[in-house]
Amino acid sequence: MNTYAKRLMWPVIILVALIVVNIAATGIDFIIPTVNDGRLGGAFVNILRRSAPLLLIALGMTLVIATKGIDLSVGAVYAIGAAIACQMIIEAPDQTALGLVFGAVALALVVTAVIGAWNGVMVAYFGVQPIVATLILMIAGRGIAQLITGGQIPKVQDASPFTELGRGSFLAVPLPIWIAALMLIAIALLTRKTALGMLLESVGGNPEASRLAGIRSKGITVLVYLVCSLCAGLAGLIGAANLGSADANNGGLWIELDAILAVVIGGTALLGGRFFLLGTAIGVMIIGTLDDTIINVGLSSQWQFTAKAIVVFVVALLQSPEFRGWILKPFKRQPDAPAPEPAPAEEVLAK
Amino acid sequence: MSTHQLTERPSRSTLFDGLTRYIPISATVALLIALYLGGVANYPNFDNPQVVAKLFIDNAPLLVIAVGMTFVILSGGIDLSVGSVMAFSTMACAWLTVEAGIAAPVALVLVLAFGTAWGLLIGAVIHYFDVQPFIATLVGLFLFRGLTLQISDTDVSMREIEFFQWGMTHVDFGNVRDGGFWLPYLSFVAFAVVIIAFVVLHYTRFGRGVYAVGGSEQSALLMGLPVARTKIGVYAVSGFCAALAGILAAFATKSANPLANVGAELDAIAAVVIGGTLLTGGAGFVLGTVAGVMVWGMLNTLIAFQGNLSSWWARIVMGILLLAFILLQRVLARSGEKRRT
Amino acid sequence: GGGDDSGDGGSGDGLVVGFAQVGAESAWRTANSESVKSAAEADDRIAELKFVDGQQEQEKQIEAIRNFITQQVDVIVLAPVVETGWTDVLQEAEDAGIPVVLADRGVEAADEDLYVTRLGSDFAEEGRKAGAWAVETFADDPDGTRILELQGTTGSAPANDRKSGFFEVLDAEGLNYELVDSQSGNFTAEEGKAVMETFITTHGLEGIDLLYAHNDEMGLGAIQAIEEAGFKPGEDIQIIIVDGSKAGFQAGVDGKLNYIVECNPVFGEQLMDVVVDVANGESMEKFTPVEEGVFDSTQFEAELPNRQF
Amino acid sequence: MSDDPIVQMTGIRKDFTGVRALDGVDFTLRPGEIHAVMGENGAGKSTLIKVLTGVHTPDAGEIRLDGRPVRFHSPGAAQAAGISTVYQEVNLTDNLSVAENLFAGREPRLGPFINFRAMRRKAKALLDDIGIELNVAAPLSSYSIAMQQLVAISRAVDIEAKVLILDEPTSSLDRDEVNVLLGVMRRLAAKGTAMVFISHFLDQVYDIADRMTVLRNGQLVGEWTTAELPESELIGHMLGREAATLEQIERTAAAHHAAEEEPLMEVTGLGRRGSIAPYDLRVRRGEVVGLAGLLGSGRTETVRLIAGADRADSGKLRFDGKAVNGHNPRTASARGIAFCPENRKTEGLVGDLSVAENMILAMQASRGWARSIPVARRDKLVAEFIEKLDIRPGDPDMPVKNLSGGNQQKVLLARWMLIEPKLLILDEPTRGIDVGAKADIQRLVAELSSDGMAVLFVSAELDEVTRLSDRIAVLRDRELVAVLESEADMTTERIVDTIVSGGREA
Ligand SMILES: Nc1ncnc2c1ncn2[C@@H]1O[C@H](COP(=O)(O)OP(=O)(O)OP(=O)(O)O)[C@@H](O)[C@H]1O
Ligand SMILES: Nc1ncnc2c1ncn2[C@@H]1O[C@H](COP(=O)(O)OP(=O)(O)OP(=O)(O)O)[C@@H](O)[C@H]1O
Ligand SMILES: [Mg+2]
Ligand SMILES: [Mg+2]
Repeated sequence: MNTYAKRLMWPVIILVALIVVNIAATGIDFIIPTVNDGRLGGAFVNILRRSAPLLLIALGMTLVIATKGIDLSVGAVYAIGAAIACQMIIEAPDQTALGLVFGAVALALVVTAVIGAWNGVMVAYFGVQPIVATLILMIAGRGIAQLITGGQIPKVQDASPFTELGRGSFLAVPLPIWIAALMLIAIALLTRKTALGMLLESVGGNPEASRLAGIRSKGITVLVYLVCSLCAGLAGLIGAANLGSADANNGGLWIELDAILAVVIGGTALLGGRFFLLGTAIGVMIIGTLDDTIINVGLSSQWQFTAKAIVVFVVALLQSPEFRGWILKPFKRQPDAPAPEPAPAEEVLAK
Repeated sequence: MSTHQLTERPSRSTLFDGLTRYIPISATVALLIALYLGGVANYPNFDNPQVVAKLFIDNAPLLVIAVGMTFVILSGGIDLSVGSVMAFSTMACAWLTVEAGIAAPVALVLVLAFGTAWGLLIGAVIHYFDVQPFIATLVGLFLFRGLTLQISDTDVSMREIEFFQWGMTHVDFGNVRDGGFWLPYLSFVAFAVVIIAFVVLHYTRFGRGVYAVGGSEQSALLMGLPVARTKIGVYAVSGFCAALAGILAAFATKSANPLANVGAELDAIAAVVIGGTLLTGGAGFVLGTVAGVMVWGMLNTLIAFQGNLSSWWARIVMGILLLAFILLQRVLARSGEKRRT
Repeated sequence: GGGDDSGDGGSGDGLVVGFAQVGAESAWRTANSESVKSAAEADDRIAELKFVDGQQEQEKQIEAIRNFITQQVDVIVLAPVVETGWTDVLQEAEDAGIPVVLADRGVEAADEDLYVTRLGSDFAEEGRKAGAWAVETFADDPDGTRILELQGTTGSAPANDRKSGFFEVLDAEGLNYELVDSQSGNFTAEEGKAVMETFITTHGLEGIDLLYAHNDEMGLGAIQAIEEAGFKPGEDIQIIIVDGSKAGFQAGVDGKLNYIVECNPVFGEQLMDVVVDVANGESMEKFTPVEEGVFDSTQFEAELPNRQF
Repeated sequence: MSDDPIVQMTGIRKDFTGVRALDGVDFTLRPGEIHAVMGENGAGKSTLIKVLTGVHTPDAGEIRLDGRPVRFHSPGAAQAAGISTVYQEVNLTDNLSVAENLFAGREPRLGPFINFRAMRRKAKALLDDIGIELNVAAPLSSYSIAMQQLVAISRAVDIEAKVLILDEPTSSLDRDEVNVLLGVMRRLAAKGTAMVFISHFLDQVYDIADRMTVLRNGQLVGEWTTAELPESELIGHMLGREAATLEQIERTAAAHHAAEEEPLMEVTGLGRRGSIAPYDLRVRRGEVVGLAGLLGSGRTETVRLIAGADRADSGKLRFDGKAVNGHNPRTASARGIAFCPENRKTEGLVGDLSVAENMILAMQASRGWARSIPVARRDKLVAEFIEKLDIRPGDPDMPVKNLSGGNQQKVLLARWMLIEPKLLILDEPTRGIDVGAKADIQRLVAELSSDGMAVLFVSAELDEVTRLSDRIAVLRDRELVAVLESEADMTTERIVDTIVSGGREA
């Protein structure tokens, strides 16, 4: 547990720092939720709500990365999920029918799960490198989404219960936050209360040893890609419901990069093995808060990328024990022997 | 007692032992030829040699960044910053020559030096601070897109700078109208990069070190190889290649666009991997990358010749072609592996 | 298809036209592609339209044009993603004897000789139209006009021009205004909504007079954000959008926005006429404007049924 | 040997998170001597070497080379200063060819370019010299660990350094190869090279070493010349207890399984093209069957087919009275076949996972992911096996990659003992294990088999095979040539004769 807390420490510090910057720029209101129409609002709650799709995707991505894989297709799957649901709803005569909405959501989830299973099969059974296997759907997936919508942006009536998925609230907390939090808990329970998490880490850490230990590594691989895709589909539904429309071309564009970024900021290594769901959640919040910070401190749009780069760089460096050792060296008492320059040897072996 | 031979390792099957590593690339080349013949059979004018030449005109910058990416991937890393560094380099060329009025050759040297220096820096961060390459270079992706936009948020023309005419100067091979083709100088720059990269990777200590580090970084270290130099070196190579690709792009269009090359890193990675290089490092060839870039370009050409695909069908067809290609490649590679044992 | 006779340059059953489109980045763009394709389909004078989607990349468009040249099409239509950098490839087309028509956006003035004509909209003009309405509406606002702006994709031509045209007029007319905040919403509803939410939490909506959104989708996203924050778009804050899709007009009819500057994507038929004229070697003006209007709240209702996208 | 020391380490201390691996260790190496570093698994031998060669930075202490204080920042620097090392885990890059591994970093060149032709020629000559014949252009991965170990040794020897360090170089070699290696070492010693030799084979150490340094729990016990330290005393120093406790394992006569009893496992014509010729083999309950043969004779391949690790392309396997088809590691373990592979690093352990997780991996896999082993039960089992196998440090939450080699091997053993298999396949289970632990493991095998478990046992040490086995299958040239059954046949000489004669009755 101790190492776990240590891993989380730096991302948490960055997150807090960002929040403090925002408070300094816009006042304490930033963090304090407001209530209107019986729904929590306010800057920070909005950030959480908007981060929900990214969190969902990043959670799935965490599992995939734990198996030494990567899923580039999540952005496209996001678009597909959104497109299926919206198109199905707008084609129906009565968009407010609850059954229709459930049907549309179910169909979208089933299709995205199938897509995920397909990715998993490519990786596990055909032996295609994950980045290539999912690149195929990254390219084709948006095409499929556009095909579904005919290149249009289907707009669901505001009266349709579908939009509740993005705009509604339960016990004053916006539904997207509920969904993402429940998914976080569900995945955490699924991986940590069963042996799935350990088996995942084992498959990611050493696939051959896992096979010889009798683990169904192929089945597990398919499962994680399926879950990841399902999460992406769900994220797409929330995004679409929030807007009441599905933009096949731009929905979830480049979200895969943000998701991977969140996972890594959260302490999970891309080399597979150990994974940290809570770390991922914090990574997502950092990314979400960052976008707002740029506006709040009054930087122009041109700064969006630069600021993100700087924050990511700082997080990455702070997480590196070697960097901390190097930067703190002048402040430490010198050891008896002349200290070496940043000794590379040990770092490499420590991996 | 020990008159018998020490070990019983059979020295048979030596032929295939050395050749197995060529299976993925052979599969790629074979499929590339099949794609080309398919195009010739189906579309008029596809047999025009310019179709092939064109792969090296429009894809020259991609080829150059893919070569740099090959170094990085072979060493077991990844470089996501190439697209942005490339766009930044083009923009920097424009700014230095048009705004700052610096002589173009000087500007080019500055840009190349900057790209290399960036590679060195990020390589050092990756090596000494043990930051994951994906993240360290993702910083580059964001940073240079941001800096590019801060230099200019509109496209900038360099047409007034005489020097930039050089890149697109044609070299004709036969008359284009009856079966000849042409290539611009910048294609030859790309070819030169490929040849140099090939020689460096296969015939120098640095190159073999890249394979060794990719195979196992820890082993390479314990074998006494200069791991730090190698790891930092590959990012420097990639940074240099990205800057050079940016310059080639400047030659190709004589303009700089702040939103150019978004996602180019993925194209480059795809080309490298299609060319048979393993993302886990240690296995692959720079010539495979050339084949990978050609496949990428060929797929786009096929779609353009088909010409009646909507935006979405074009994407779907691209995905299907890529899928078919990768599965065939796997099948060929697997049957090749089987034959060995 | 007419591929077989494509070398004959205009004789035979009709023209082979290559169309290098920007991409499919917005509903406006897909409507534009659709319009061009269906117009070509319906037109007897056109044998085949070769359509290539450039995915918002100049290199892809250049590649497409080179492919058209190899295929020896009769006319090339280019919707350039950026203004500069076309000289070489347009020169190659000219050398191959293939005329080029620009659709939608333009190229830099120095390349004027390399294309026959441009059919399209003027983004700066759209910005100016929006600016003119703002000046007119807020001319006698005593405490100065406080404006929020939702820009398009940072660095893209429509974003740059719609911004500059707008403020050009405001400055020229001496309107007393303050630009409270201006951020990119990337032309998407998703980001438009997100940015607007942050605007609201950061600046509040009281005292804000005007929202200027560079396209429909961002505007519609922002309208949702405003509604969800408990305000009335169109009343608590005046809203201008550019484009004018069906959904945009619908919002206008519902009273949620105040002014629409049209940017018309449906110029396929007009384009086909131009293409045929060009193929026949007729001389033409360098710029053929697409018919575009402006609409205020009194006109939304009447215009809605005419909307094609 | 009376010259000044070439390497002198004084007061070396090295801490890892939670472990003090070295605590004030002194070590002196003189030119031309062969110096053995002795100690149990985890005593700190490898760490001492790694501190010397710049892999680890010491937390305290001084290192002098030729009298001058030095501090290497990387193994490369140590190599450049004349210290050539073969580390414990074979450390070569197996994606490169044999020749490239031999000459990596010091390739013969023409101008700036590598001269591959010269490199291959030199590689061939070098390996010929040691007496192994490999295709030097083939990737190293196509050869077994033993062969890779020989390549690593050849590389280190060829560097012609002042100091040559060999950390358990003989762990996977058979006796002839060991003899060759010892010969090479003597030759080098005569030329004045100083050598550090680490091995758990006491006979080899007594055969070659001039002097010994003994470590225990990271501390220096003392330094002796070989002559003044008899074996029993050495063991006493290493273990810190009386050597008498290390009694030899005596097989209780194999009589307890009647001949008519149906065999637990029966293999007929099982084979795989290009890897092992079809063979027949039967194992009864409670029986230990040893597999003997030279390096590369196909022992590993033989047991991998039975374990389902590789797919057989001919033959039948009957297990526990039922015909087996659709064999893979998972179904094998469900049937009660456990397989401890020989390469623990690549095929055995998951380095990032903890000791506990590695131990319960097979058990968990057989239960499926949904039924996780309750924490209490898990902790109890893990503690029990840590105790039983004396795994040190006994922290179940430590990443297994931080354990010393011998302790890693024990973790792997524990993994399979946990599922209580009917047939336990051990491929080189005692490789790299100290005398005490080796005796423990041998005793364990004997115990398990008298409890009725069948054991298939592969070992390069013929003594060990003869001591433990009820029957011995002898392999040569990837073919099972004979099965020795009678008590009289269970001798090392008999096995060697069988290998030489290829199974034909002499
Ligand atoms: N990188 C590391 N991190 C943490 N602990 C380590 C590390 N390397 C070694 N240790 C610990 O240091 C101690 C000494 O290990 P070392 O490898 O030197 O033993 P050894 O004497 O070589 O044993 P063996 O005979 O099993 O090889 C062990 O307790 C081991 O667990
Ligand atoms: N055609 C071949 N040429 C050379 N090597 C081969 C060939 N086929 C297999 N090998 C390698 O030879 C080795 C076979 O030896 P194996 O491991 O079975 O021997 P062993 O008797 O178990 O000896 P040890 O385990 O002590 O090395 C395998 O590692 C395999 O990869
Ligand atoms: Mg050791
Ligand atoms: Mg073996």
